[in-house]
Amino acid sequence: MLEPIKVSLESLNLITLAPMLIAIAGGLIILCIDLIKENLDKSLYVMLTVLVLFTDFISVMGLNVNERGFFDVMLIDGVSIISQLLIVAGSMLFIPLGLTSRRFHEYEYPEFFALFLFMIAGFQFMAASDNLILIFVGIETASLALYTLIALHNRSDSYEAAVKYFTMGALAAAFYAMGSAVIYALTGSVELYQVAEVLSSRLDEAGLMIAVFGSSVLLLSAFAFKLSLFPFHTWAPDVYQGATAPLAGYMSVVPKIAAFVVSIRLFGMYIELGVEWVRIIILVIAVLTMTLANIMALVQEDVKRMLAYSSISHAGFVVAALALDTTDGNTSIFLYYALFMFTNLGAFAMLWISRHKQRRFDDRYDNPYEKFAGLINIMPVGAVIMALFMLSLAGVPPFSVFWGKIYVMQAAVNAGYVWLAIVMGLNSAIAAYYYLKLVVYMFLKEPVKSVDVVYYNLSKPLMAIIGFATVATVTAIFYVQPLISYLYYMISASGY
Amino acid sequence: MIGLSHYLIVSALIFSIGLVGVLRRRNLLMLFFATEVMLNAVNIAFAAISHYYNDLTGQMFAFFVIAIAASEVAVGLGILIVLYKKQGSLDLDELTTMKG
Amino acid sequence: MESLVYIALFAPFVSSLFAALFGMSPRKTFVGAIASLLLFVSLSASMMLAYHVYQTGESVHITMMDWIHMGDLYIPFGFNVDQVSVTMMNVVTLVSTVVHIYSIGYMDHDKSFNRFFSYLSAFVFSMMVLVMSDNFAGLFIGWEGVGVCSWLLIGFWYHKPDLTREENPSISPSWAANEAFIMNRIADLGMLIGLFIIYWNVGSLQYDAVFAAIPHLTDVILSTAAIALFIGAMGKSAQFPLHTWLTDAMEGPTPVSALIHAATMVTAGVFLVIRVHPLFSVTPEVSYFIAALGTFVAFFAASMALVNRDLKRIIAFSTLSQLGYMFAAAGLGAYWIALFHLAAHAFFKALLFLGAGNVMHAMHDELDIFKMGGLKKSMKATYIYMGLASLALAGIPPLAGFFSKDAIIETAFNEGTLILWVMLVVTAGMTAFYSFRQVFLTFEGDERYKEFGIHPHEMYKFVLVAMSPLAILAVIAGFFRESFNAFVTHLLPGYEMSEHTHHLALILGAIVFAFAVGGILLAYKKYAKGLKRSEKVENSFIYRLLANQYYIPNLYEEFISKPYAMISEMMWKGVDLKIVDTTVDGIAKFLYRSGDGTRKMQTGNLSNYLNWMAIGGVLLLVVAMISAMIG
Amino acid sequence: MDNILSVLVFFPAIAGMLGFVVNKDSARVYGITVAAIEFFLSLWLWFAFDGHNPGMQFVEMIPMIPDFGVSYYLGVDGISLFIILMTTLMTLIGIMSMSVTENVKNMVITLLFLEMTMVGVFVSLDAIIFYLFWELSLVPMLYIIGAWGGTLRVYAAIKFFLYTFMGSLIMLVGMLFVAYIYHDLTGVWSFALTDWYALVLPVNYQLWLFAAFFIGFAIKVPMFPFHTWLPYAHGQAPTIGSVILAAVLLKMGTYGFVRFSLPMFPDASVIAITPIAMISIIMIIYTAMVAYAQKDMKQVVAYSSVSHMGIIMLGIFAMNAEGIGGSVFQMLSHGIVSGALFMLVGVIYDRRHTKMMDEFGGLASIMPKYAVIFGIMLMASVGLPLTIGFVGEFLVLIGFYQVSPIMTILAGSSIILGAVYMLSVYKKSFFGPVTKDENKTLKDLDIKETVSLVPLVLIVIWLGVYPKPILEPIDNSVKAMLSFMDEKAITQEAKDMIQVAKSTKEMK
Amino acid sequence: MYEQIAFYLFSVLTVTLFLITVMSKNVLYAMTSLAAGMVLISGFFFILGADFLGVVQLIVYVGAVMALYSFAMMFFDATRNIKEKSTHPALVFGLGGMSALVLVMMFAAPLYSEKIQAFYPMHPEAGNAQDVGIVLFTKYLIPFEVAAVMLLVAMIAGIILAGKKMDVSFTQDLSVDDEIMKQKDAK
Repeated sequence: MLEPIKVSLESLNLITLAPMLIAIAGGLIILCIDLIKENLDKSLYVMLTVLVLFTDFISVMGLNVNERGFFDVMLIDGVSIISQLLIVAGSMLFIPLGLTSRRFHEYEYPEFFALFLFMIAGFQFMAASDNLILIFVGIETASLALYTLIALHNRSDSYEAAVKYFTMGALAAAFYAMGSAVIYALTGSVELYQVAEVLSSRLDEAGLMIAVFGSSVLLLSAFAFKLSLFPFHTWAPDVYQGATAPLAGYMSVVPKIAAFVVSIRLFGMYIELGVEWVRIIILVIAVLTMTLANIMALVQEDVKRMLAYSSISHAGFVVAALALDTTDGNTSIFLYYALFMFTNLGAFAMLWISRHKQRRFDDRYDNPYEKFAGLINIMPVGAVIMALFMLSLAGVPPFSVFWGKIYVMQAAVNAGYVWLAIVMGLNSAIAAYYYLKLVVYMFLKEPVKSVDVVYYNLSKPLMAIIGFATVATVTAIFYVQPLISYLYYMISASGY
Repeated sequence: MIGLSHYLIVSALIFSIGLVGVLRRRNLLMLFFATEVMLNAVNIAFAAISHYYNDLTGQMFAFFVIAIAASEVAVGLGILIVLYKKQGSLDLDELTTMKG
Repeated sequence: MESLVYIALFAPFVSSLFAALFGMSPRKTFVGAIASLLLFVSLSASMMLAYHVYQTGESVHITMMDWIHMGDLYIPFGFNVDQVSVTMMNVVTLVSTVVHIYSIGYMDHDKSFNRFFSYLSAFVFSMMVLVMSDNFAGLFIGWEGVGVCSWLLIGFWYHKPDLTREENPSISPSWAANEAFIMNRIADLGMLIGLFIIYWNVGSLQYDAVFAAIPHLTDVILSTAAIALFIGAMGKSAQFPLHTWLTDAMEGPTPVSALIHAATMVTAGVFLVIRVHPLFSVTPEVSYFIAALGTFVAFFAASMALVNRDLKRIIAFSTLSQLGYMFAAAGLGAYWIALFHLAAHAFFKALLFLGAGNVMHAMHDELDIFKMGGLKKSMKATYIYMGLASLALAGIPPLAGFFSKDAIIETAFNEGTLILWVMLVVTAGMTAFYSFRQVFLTFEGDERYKEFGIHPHEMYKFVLVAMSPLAILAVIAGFFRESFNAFVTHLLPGYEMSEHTHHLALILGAIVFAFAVGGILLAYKKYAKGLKRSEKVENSFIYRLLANQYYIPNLYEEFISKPYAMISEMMWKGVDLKIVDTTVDGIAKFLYRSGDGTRKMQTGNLSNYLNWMAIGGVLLLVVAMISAMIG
Repeated sequence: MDNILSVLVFFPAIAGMLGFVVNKDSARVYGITVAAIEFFLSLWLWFAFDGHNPGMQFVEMIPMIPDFGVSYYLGVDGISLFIILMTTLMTLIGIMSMSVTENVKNMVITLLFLEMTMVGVFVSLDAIIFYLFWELSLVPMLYIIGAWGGTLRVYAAIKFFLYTFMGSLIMLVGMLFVAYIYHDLTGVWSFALTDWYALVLPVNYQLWLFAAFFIGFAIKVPMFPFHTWLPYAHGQAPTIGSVILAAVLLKMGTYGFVRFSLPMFPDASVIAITPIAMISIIMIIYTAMVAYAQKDMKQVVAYSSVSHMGIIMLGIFAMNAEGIGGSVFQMLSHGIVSGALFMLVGVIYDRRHTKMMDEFGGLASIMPKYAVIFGIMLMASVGLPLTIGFVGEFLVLIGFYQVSPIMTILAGSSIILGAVYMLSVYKKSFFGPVTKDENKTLKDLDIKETVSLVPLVLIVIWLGVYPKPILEPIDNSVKAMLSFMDEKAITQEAKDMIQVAKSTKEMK
Repeated sequence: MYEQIAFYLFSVLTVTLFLITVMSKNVLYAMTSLAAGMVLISGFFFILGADFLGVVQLIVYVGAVMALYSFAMMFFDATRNIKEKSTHPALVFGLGGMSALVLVMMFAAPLYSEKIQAFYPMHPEAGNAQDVGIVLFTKYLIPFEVAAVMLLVAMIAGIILAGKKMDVSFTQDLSVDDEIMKQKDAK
């Protein structure tokens, strides 16, 4: 019989759990409400979700930097705080997109919102731990919920998307598990701070390099899938196309932030330990990702698919910053995603309001370029706003993504990777083409069909969201400073 | 004497078998089998390492892997069911409407 | 005195603006009258200035305002009226006044009458700037200004269509105008380079500063500067090989030819050499080259004039030839003689051209002297004028040409350059021949024009009266040689013949005279009785060579214009579109195509996606293994 | 009014924003009024400008992103002042002469935004703000070319955008690298040009950075062989687009060289003299030849722009006050003259809907006023003395002569080749008999066109005769810049090459 | 010795069974061999002293998962032989072989180190179940709870995806919206 373990409640530091608990509790509350009374309107759930997330957000704000909790499983450092803030804020921005004027299948389920909240809790766990087990469970919680959310859209494309995402996710999970096993074999631990310690003492042992590299590669494969890096990106365009626009936009930002946090912890560790090889591999993948995704985006016929490739390319961009493993680099990751979030929110919201239940322009696509032809005449304000988002994505100053872009490039330059900055620059130029293509369609072409309304799905809340995204995109220059200083402070405080 | 490497190599082989399965299966149900095989392979590795290091973490990991595998099955089968209702088939070659 | 300078300078400018006001309205005679009046004002002011300079022996120098000031470069609008410039001013204003009045008659029927006066006065203004400027930049302003006016005036009848070179050797007025402008531009580049050399070695473009600095400069710099400036002069004064534009410039109205392409603008080159004499006098090689080129052009142009049938072109060739004389003199150091010949030539050549204009007017713009003949009946006054001018040109004493030209030939002898002397003498004979060939073919002999149904009539009276000052000057100008010498040698270096030459002066004069008279007699014998054409002669190689101006225009066209157009076309279609642009588009297309290629990896088939993922993972593993094994 | 520059930058933008409310029919008047106010504001700027002070004036500095060194930092000196004036003037004239009939309101709003970005580029003293306006200026131009252009408009617009965008991104990397070095040396982030000027960089760094900036600027200028976007852009753009593009947008490139490349990398600039001069000479001669081969009147003017930009480039790399000052002046002159020429081509295009020269002939007799103005602009374009075109060209050539006489002679061929293609255009379109019946009934310039063109003619002549008020401030600023470069240069060769105002005396 | 025999026996058997799972054309065979392989894997766990894990393996995998699969199989009516297009066998087996090779090489490396101290050492005297229990409910309580949430998610997902409500799709149904409009008008 082992001695019972006595643990004081204070040492558990339960507050570190508060944000996730709030999200989970919120999910449960929604389920309970559904049990009590059926057929409530989606707006109730949307607002409840927003409310829960808001509470979540506040509780994250209340966390102290650099605390560990619950037997050191929870890790609340600067990175985890800012990433949780971003995750929650992103979710808060995307979920009101459910308030469309038309009814879509998934929003009829109260479970949709519960799953959504569970998913956020999963992401938060990913971000707030350096224990590979908790990370794994967090990933899977979030992913399983996300697969379901995609499938709930209930049409053949969304099933297809869900199946593809799910299957590849399962393979990635296997890679992740195998990678963790190798790390465990190497160090006898799955907690990264211990792993780093043991690994640094073992690095000079003969014959181990293969295992060190191997573990990094297996984990990299798993996270490359999550971050949609070449050649693990193949799911992304199909899933984005199959999912609804809000979900696709959401997927392009929030899960990636969570995955980036883990990547910073994991690969940052390798690079910190002096395994330059990992850095090189990541850089190669980054360059391939941004370039190939860009080239493929050039030839797309569908805007959403184009945006999918574009967000793959953006991810490649940011992953390069990850490889730098400098404070600047890590700051730039979050800065980039924070700024990218607003623009992408806007862009996908614009696609969402123009969503019609039938495909009126193309048999395959919901948002072919032709749909937006001559939008300046049909919906001038909408066209201008969409163009702003496109320019922002292309990295035209002073819109939000530009600031992220130059910060990433500056980080690359600071770390001595000028060639990387040049590659990024050239890629941005290539990318400008496909963003411009939409602008050209909207502004310079005549409408293809005389279609009554393109903004079929518009509603006041959506207008508000788009307005918010527009303002945030355009006025980025004014809030970049506090953002940078906050992010930089948080990241340097957590030692990355 | 059976060392850690023996177990790990078995694990590696099974993992690779699972990978082959994932690669060659066109039936989604059978593809899921292959992913189960892969996860099981990892479990062997964890259990073995745990044993040799005399450390429980590996077993913990294995538990969670099992839990995850089980949840994946549930969600996966759920998706397969809606898909099957719609398509009447589980052949992934028919899932090619989105491409390019 | 300053106000006089301004009056002399700006009266033509005002005239030009005034005429321009009516540029698009129908013909208004008062425009011509006022323009002429203003020109006369300018002439009067110039004369008063000349008197002032003559009296005091001092130049009038004014700086009107700053023009360009950048870095160390400082260029003001400064004007300097000294012996040389005042001479030029008088010549220019005098001839232009006459030409203005003449034009009232000549342009009588032209709908663009007002426009013509505007251009013409603008030309005079530019010419005044050219001669009066106290710095090289100001000279260049005038230099380009006269170029533009010349372009405008040659192309005055721009509406005429392009013809082939066989139909009209100058193709069309607009073509000729462009040719003139572009050829001048080629020379202007040389001139600009000259300015640059001077500026970077002296630090200023003011004449006095430059001349003061000359002793401090090396020979190489001086020579290159002199050559560059002379290239500029070659263009404006139509020296070989930039001479073809001058004959083509005869497409312009005849008063223009008289004023610009005989009396004033074309002599700007000579003026430049005289103006910058301190530079040329210290660069003997360049000067000798100038003299040699001048002599060559004198002979070369005269040879082409021998067979030409076009009334104005003959005079143009003769202008060319006389310019050669002037350069010969200037090159040999006899600057004042060159200037003297310049002035004298201006009078009789303008007269000659205006006479030709009368003939044209009478002949309804027919210019072929083979189609004229016997005009003396209907156009007595013109005959006298042209005869006088031709005599002067031929150098028959006591007319102006004799004094000036003879002095040049004598100079050539004096300098010991016998080859030049011989050529000049022979040229003098040729000059006499072709001048009188033209006069006789036009005015004497059978009345060939009748075949073409032309009824010639004499020019308006007032026009003939207006021409009289020129005629008088053509006759008497020679007598002022010595006083002129005394006047200008305040500024220009004096040139005295050596003792030896002085002794031989009479004999030399006699030789020249003999050649001249010989020429006239030959012309009389051949043409005075009427035109006798000889197939044999006309088909001979030399005749055709001369008639086609040594095929030089054709050469230019074949070896410069056409290849240039061809290369341009090639540059555009071959290089710019095919190479440069295709490369740019090629990169874009390559990217797009590779997009089409790479999107194939996105088959839509999950199995393929899984393959990709596995390939990625396994490949990374293999790379990991290899790099771990390598170390 | 210490914040006159901010007013200048944002007035058109705010007006543009308000312009959405203005009724369609009144949009043009609104545009003209706004542009006129803006122009008078810029005149006021000139009036308040102290011509004897070579430094930056009306400086405004508000830190925007202090952690990253980005600040809203504006100022003008003699170099930028007149380019700003030209920008506002050409915008005003452009809007006045605008012949667009469709979507006038959109056009006016677009133009006002474009004006903001253009003025912004020339007043920015912070690299990032400069870059911001630089990139932003592409967007309205893209719209103008793409929406109102000819048949290939979309191709041309995208080509224009992507080409310049690509170049400027490389330039951005260069800027970031400079900022990095600055941070490395001082520990402070700053993108302020005045701070950057103080950096003394090793020569190899200078060379790389020079190359990065070069790509950005060279594409904009456009220098051979990056020029092929220009003929398309001009060929397809509506008149107003071409006017602004030629008059202002191209100047951004050359202005960039003066503002960034020279003072920041004096040694590299000196090393680059020969290659750049060679490219410039190729530009001058080659594009002059290509211009001669064109059939389309507008393409001639477009290629002639490239040729003239070659002259400007040459002057900038003369490294003496004459050359650089001449280049700055030539920027103004080219802006006004080529702008006017494009407007003139637009006049005939509006009437006949073709720009092919063989469609015309004899226009001088049908449209005499038009012919006169065209002739004056043509003469200014070929650099006739007493027109604006001469002063700049003369100064540039005289400046560069000090660097290399041979190259100057080659470059000087522009005065010949320029005359060749320009006169041939004039001859083909204006001279000769009227052959086409359609041309016989063409109307001469109407009031609108006359009112817009005559001021340009007056300026062309005024600045040709009396350029002093403009040359003086330019001269002061350029001299200050040169002496500063001289001080900063590391290598002796560079010090020798950079001539600070005492040039000619030393030669003696 | 006993351990060796067991190890090799289990190894050969699992590998063979999983090969059948992967290669068989018959779903039933594949599933049966998968179940059998999983049982044998629990054998590994027992050899390695992870008794509790072995039990869980048996219960969860062989019990729950396999039952799910068999129900699914019945639902899908997949008892007959499945025709599958084969993806380039060379590629598949090349990749499989390659990964096996690399992983084997990796695991053949001297991963084991005496120096490594167990962070959560086993206590053979107390028994595996107790050991596991203590660690699971202290250190790994949070992951455990999250796993519970995950299972909840899976459950909800399974229920709603397989539920009847999915049979009609609002996503492509225009009439749904008209109803809403009518309701609104009525109000």
